[in-house]
Amino acid sequence: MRTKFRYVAAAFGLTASLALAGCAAAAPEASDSIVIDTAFTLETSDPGRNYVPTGYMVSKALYETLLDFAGSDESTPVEGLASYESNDDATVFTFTLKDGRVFSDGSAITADDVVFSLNRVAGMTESKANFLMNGITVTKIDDMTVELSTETPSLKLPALMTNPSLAILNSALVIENGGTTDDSDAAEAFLNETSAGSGPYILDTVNFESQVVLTENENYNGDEDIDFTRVVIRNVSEAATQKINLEGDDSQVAVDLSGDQVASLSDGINVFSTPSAQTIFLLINQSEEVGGVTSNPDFANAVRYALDYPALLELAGAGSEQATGVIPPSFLGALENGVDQELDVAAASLEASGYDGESITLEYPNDYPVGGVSFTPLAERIQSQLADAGITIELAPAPFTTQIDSYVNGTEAFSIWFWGPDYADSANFLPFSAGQKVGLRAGWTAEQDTDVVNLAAAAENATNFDERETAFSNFAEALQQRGPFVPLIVPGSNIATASYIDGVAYNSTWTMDIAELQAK
Amino acid sequence: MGNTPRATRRYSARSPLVGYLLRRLGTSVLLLFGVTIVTFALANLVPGDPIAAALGEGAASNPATVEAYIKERGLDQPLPVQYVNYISGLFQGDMGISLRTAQPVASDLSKAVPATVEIALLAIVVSLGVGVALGSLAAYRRGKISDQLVRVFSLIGLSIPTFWMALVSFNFFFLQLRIAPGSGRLSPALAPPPTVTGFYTVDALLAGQWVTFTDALAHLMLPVFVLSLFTIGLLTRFVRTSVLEVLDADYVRAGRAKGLSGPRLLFGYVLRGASLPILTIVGLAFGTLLSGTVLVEAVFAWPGLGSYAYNSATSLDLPGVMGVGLVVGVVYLTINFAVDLLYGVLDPRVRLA
Amino acid sequence: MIDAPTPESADAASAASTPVLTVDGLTIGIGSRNNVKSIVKGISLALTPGRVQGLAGESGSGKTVTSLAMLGLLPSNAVVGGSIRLTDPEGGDTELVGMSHRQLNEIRGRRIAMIFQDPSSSLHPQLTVGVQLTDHVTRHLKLSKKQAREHAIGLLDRVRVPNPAEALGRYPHQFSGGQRQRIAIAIALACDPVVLLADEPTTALDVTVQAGILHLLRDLADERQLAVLLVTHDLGVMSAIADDIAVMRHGEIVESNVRHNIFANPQHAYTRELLSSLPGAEGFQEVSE
Amino acid sequence: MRKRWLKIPAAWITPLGVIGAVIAVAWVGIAFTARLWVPFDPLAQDLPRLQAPGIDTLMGTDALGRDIFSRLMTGAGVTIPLALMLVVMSLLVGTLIGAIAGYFGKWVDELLMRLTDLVMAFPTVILAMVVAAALGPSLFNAVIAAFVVSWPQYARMTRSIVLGLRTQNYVMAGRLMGFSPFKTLRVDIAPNVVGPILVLASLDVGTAILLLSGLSFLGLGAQPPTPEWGSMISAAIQNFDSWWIGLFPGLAILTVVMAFNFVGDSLRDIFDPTSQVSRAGARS
Repeated sequence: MRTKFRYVAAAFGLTASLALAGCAAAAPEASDSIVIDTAFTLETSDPGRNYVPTGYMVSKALYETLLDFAGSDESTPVEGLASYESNDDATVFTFTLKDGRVFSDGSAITADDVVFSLNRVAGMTESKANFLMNGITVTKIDDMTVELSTETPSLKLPALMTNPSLAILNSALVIENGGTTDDSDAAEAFLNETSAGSGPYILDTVNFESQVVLTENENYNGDEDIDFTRVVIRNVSEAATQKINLEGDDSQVAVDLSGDQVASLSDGINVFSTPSAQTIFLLINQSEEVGGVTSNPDFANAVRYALDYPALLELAGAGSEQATGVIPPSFLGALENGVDQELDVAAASLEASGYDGESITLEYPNDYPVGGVSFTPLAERIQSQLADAGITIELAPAPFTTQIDSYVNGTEAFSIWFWGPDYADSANFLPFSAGQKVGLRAGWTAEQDTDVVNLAAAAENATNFDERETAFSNFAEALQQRGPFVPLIVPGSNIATASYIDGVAYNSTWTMDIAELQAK
Repeated sequence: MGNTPRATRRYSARSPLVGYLLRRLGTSVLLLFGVTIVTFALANLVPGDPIAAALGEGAASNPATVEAYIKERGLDQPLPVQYVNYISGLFQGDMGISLRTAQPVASDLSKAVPATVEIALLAIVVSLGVGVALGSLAAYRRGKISDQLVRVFSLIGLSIPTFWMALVSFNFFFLQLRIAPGSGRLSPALAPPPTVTGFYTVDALLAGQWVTFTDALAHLMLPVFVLSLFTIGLLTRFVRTSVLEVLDADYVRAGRAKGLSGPRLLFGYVLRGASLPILTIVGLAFGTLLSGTVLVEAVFAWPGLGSYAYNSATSLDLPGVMGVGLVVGVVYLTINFAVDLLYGVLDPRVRLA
Repeated sequence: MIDAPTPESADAASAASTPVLTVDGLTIGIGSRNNVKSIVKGISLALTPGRVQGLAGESGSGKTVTSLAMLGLLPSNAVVGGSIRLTDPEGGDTELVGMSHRQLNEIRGRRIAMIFQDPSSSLHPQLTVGVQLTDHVTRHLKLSKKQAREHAIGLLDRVRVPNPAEALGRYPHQFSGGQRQRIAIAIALACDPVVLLADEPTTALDVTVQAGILHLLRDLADERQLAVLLVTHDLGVMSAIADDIAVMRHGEIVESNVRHNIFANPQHAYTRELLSSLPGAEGFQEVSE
Repeated sequence: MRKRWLKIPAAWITPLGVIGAVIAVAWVGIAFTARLWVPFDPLAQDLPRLQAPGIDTLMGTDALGRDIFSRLMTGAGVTIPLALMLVVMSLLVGTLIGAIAGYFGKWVDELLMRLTDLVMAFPTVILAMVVAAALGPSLFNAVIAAFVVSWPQYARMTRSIVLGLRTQNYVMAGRLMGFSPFKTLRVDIAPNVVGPILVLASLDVGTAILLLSGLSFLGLGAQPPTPEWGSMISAAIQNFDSWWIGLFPGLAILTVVMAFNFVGDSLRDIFDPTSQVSRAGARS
C-alpha cells in the first residue's frame, strides 16, 4: 500500500511546481503588451450597431469619428477627422475632412466614406445606435466636405459626432463585405472579425464572452502616438477579481474598481478617480394606480428630505460626489449643490402626503454595479434611513434583465435606477422632463407640469451658447424642486493601473481612450 | 450537492449487451426529448420581458426596432409553433440566437462546453486517483485510525460549500501566496492555441506550444482543486464500501491462498472486482461536478458551461437557457451511456451472457 | 470404481512415510484484546504424502478455521497458539504459526494450496481462466508467459477440462459448477504443492458431479504423493476417499482413527451420533463410480 | 419505579455520530434562539464599515457597518429551519411517490419513474437555478426550486425497497387477509422504509443547506437585507480584501453540513446492514 502513496505524492508535487512555472511567465516588466480587465458588455464590434460601454472602448481604439474630445473635457468637441462650422441658427453643419488621412488598408478617407457610414447607422432601424441620427440629413458637397442639416436648431450635433457609433468606416471594404445603408446590411459578421477603420489599432481576435485583442495599425497616420502595440481587453466580471489580477500583476489596468476597493489598493498602483457622468437616482411613480401614495408630490418631497446623503455617499467611495440634480457635474447647466437632509420638512411632507404606514416596495437591479457602486448595500441603507423617517420599505432586487422591463414600461412604484449620457451633451438629460421618455417611466405626464415642458423646449431649441446654459440650469432647478426623481450619487470612475502606466482620461461614453495610454 | 449514490446498478445477464445498450439509448433519447420540453416550458414561464432586456433602454422604446426584432426572431407566433421551429432548427444544428450575446447559441456553447469538460475530466481523474487510494486504504485498514481519519476527511470534503472554497482558495493561493495564476483559462498575454478539441491543454500540446500548455494547466489547478475536494469525498466513501465488499469475496481469499499480495492483489483482483460499482459512482460524480461548475466558474471568470448557464438563467436568455438545458442533458446522458458501455467491457458476464 | 485402500494396507502405509505437515496443540481465538472467544482449543493432526486426512464436524466446530490457519488466512483479530510445522524438502521443519505475511506468501500456493467450497465465487468473475491459472505461477516459478501457458494447458488436461487451450481464453461463468471446481483444483496444483487443503470441495455441487471430483482428488493424492486435508460435514464424502478421519466438536478433536475403524466401531458418542445421521447408515459403504 | 431515561440503543453511540449530533443540536439551538442573545441588531448599520474582527466586534463588520457575528447567528435561523422543512417536504412527497410507484407497478411505476429520471437527468444546481430564475428570486422560490430537485432521490430509494418487499410472504399474507393497499403500505412496508429514509434525510439536510446557500450566493435565494449565509458570502466578493466578511459564513455552513453528515453517516452504519462493522469473524 505504501508504494501507492509515493506515486500520488509525486503527482501533486509535479503540478505544484508547474503552477509556479506558469506564474513566472508573466513577470512584471513593462512589455509593449498591455492587459485591460473590465466587466464585458460586448455584443458586437460593428461600431454602427454598438451601444454598450465596452463596445465603445473598442470602437474608439479601432475607428475615428469626425469630432473628438481633448482629454476628459466633454464640454466642447474638438477636431477629429474633420473641422466644422455651423450656420447661426445651428441647423446646418459643414464638415471638412483633413487631407492625407488613410484607413488601416492604406486607402484614403473621403466624403463618400463619411456619407456611407452615417447613412448606414441612420438606415439600420434595428441597430440600437440608430436613434443618434434621428432628424439629421447627410449631403456630400465635394470629395472632402460633407453637410449635415436638421430642421430644428441642434447645438448637440457636434457632440453627437464624437460618438464612436458614428465612426467613419472604410466604405469600399464594408460594402464589399455585405455593407448597405438599410436593414439588409450584413457586414456585422465581417466587422466582428476584422476592423475597417482608421484608428490607431486594428482588430486581432474577438470572443464576446472572454477577451478582445487589438494590435497596432501600421498604416495609422493620425496624431496619437501609442506606446502599446498589443492590447488585450479581458472580461473579468467580478471587480474583486480585477483588483486581485492588477495587484498580482496579471493585468495592467482595472476599469471597474469600486471606491472601497481603490481605498485599500496596495501601493505602487496609480488610481485615476473622477466623477463619472452616470447619475444614480430614486424614481417615485406619479401615476395613481401604479404607485398609490407615491403619486402624491408631497411623498416625493418627504423622501427627498429624509435621506442622509453623506451616509449614502460613504458607500460609493473614492471619486464619487453627491448628485446635485439630473445633470451630472461636468455637463452644461449642472447645479452647484444638491439637497441637504431636513427631517422636519420630510416629516411635514409625509404627513401632507397621506401616507399611513403601508409598506412600499423598492425595486432595483442587483447584478449591475454602476461605477463600482453595487445597488444592494445602497438599497439597504436607503431602507434603514427611510425607516427612521417613518416610511417602511421592502426590498425587491432582480437581475437587470427582468427589472429593466418594468422600468421601461413605467410599472415601478419606487425604484433605484441610473442614467448615463448616450453622447456627451446635456440634451441627454431632457428625457427626464414630464411627458418625456424617463419622465413617463415615472408616470409623469406632460399635463402634470406644463411649466417644466416649456423649460425643456427652451433648452432644446436654444440657438446660442449662453442662452442654452441658462435654459438647462433652470430645467435642472425645476426638476430638483418638483420632479419625481431624487438624484443620489454620481459614482466615481476609478480606473487603476500598474505603476508604469499613465495617460488615463475618463470619458462618459468610451470610458477611456486606449490610444492615449502611455508607459512612463 | 451530490445526491446519495443510486443502488448498485443491477445488470441482467439474460439480454445480450447490444440489446441492453439499444434499450438504454432509446430511453436516453426519450429523456432528451423530455429535457427540451422542460427547458422550453421553464424558459417561457419566465416573468421578465427578454426583448426589452436584449435591446437595452434606448432601443427598447423605439417601436420600429422592437418590431423588427420580434419579427426576425419569430417570437410573435404561438408557443407550440415556436417549439416546433426550435426542434426542427435543432436538427440543422441551429439552436437559435442568444438574446444576451447576440451570437448563435450553438457557437457560444461550442466554446463553453469544452472549457467546462476540461475541468470536469481533470477533476474526475484527480478525484478517482485520490479516491481509490484513500478508499482502498480505509478498506484495508478497516476500523483502525487511518480508516476513521479517511472517513472524517471525506465527510468534511462533502460538507464544503464549493463557491466558498473557490473564493477562499482563490484569495489565498492567488493573492496571498502568489503561487496560483490569475482568473480565466489562460494568462491574457498568451493567445489560445488553435482549436482542435477545445481543451486548451490538449490543443497546446498538439500545437507544441509548451508555454501555453503549462500556463493553461496552471490555470486549471485551482478550479480542479476546488471541485475535486467534493468529488474525492464522494468517491472515497463509495470506493471504501465497494472494496470492503470485494475484500470479503471468496475469489480474493482464493487469490491470497495463491500467495498473491500487495499491488498485484489490489489491482489485479480487488479493484478489478470493485470496478463495476466504482464506475457507477464516477458517472454520478460527473453530474455533481457539472453542478459545481456553475458556482466555481463565476468566481474564476471561467468561460464555461456553468457561467453560461448562470448568465443565461439570470438574464432570461430563452434560447441560451434551452441550449444549456439541451447540452447538459446530452452530456449527462452520454456519460450514463458511456458508463453502461464500460459496464459491458469490464464485466464479461454482461458482454458474453 | 474408487479402489479404496483396504483397511490393512492403509495402516501399513501410514506408519512407513513421515508426515509433511504436523499440527501440534493448535489453539485459535477470535476477538479484541480483552474478550477473546476461543474457537479451536488445542488440536493435533498430521498430513502424510499420498494420504487423505478427513476432518469432519458440524458447522461451527472450527474445522474451516483450522484449515485457514495452516495458510495464515485468518482475519487480523485472530489469536493463534500451538504449532503448525511444514517439513522442508531438504529436511528440517518450518514453523508456520507466527510467520510474517511476506514469508507465508512463499509457501501459499507454492507448497500448500487450497480449494474452497463454492467454485462459482472462488474464481474471479472478470478474469479469464488462463490468467487465474498463470498469475501466481509466474510469481512463484518465474516461468515465461509461453511456458506458463503450456503448463496451464497440461493442468487443465489432467483435471479433464474439455479442450483446454480454448478454455484458457474463457471466463468462469461459461463453465459448469463441476468444471469450475476442476479448474480451481488445477489452479491449486499449478505450482506442484506438497499439501492440498480442501474446504467442503463438493458441498456446493450436485451429487452426480461430486463423485467425479472426489475421484480426481483421490487419484491426485496417489499419483503426486499429495498430502490432502479434506474438511467436510458430510461423512458420505468422507467415507468415499478419506484414509484417516478426525472428528471435531466445539474446537476439539474427539476421535481420530483410520476410516475403517471410525465407520466399523466408533469410540466417541458424538462420532456415533454423526454416523447415525447418515442416510441408510448400516455402517461402511462403498461409493462406486 | 426507576425513572426511565430516553434509552438510546448502545449501537448508536459512535464517536462521529455523537460529535455530529452535538454540533447539529447546538446549531439548531442557535437557529431558534439567536434573536434573543445576539450582541447587535443584525440589521443596524451603525458600526464603523469594513472593521476587522476585534474585541468589540467578534467577527468584524461588513460594507454597511453591520456586525457579522450577529448576522451569522441570526442567519442560522434563516437557513436551518428552511433546510429542515425542505427535507421533510421532499421526504414526504418522495416517499409517497416511490411507494405508489413501487407498490402498484406497471404503468404507474413507469410513469412516475420516468418523471424521476427526467428530474435526475439534470445536475441539481443547474435545474434548481433555472427554476429559481423562472419563478423570480426569493427565499420561498429557492426552497421550491430545491424541493423540485430533492424529492426524486427519496422516490427512487423507497421504490426499490417497496419492490423488494412486495413479494415477501408476510406482505402477501397481509393482502390475503384483505388489507387495503394503503394499510399494507402503512403496516407492512413502512417500518422497513424508515431506517434508510432516516439515513438519507439526515444526509440530505446537509445537501439542502449547501443548495439553498448556493442559490442565495447566485442571488436567486434570500433577498437583502435578510442575513443569509449564501448571500453574505456573495456580498464578500465586492469587498475581497475584508477576508472576514466571507470567511465566517462559509465556516458556519461547513460546520452545520458536516454535523449532519456525521450523524447521517453513523446512522447509515446502524441501519444499513450491508456495511456492518462486525464482518471480521471467519465463516465457520
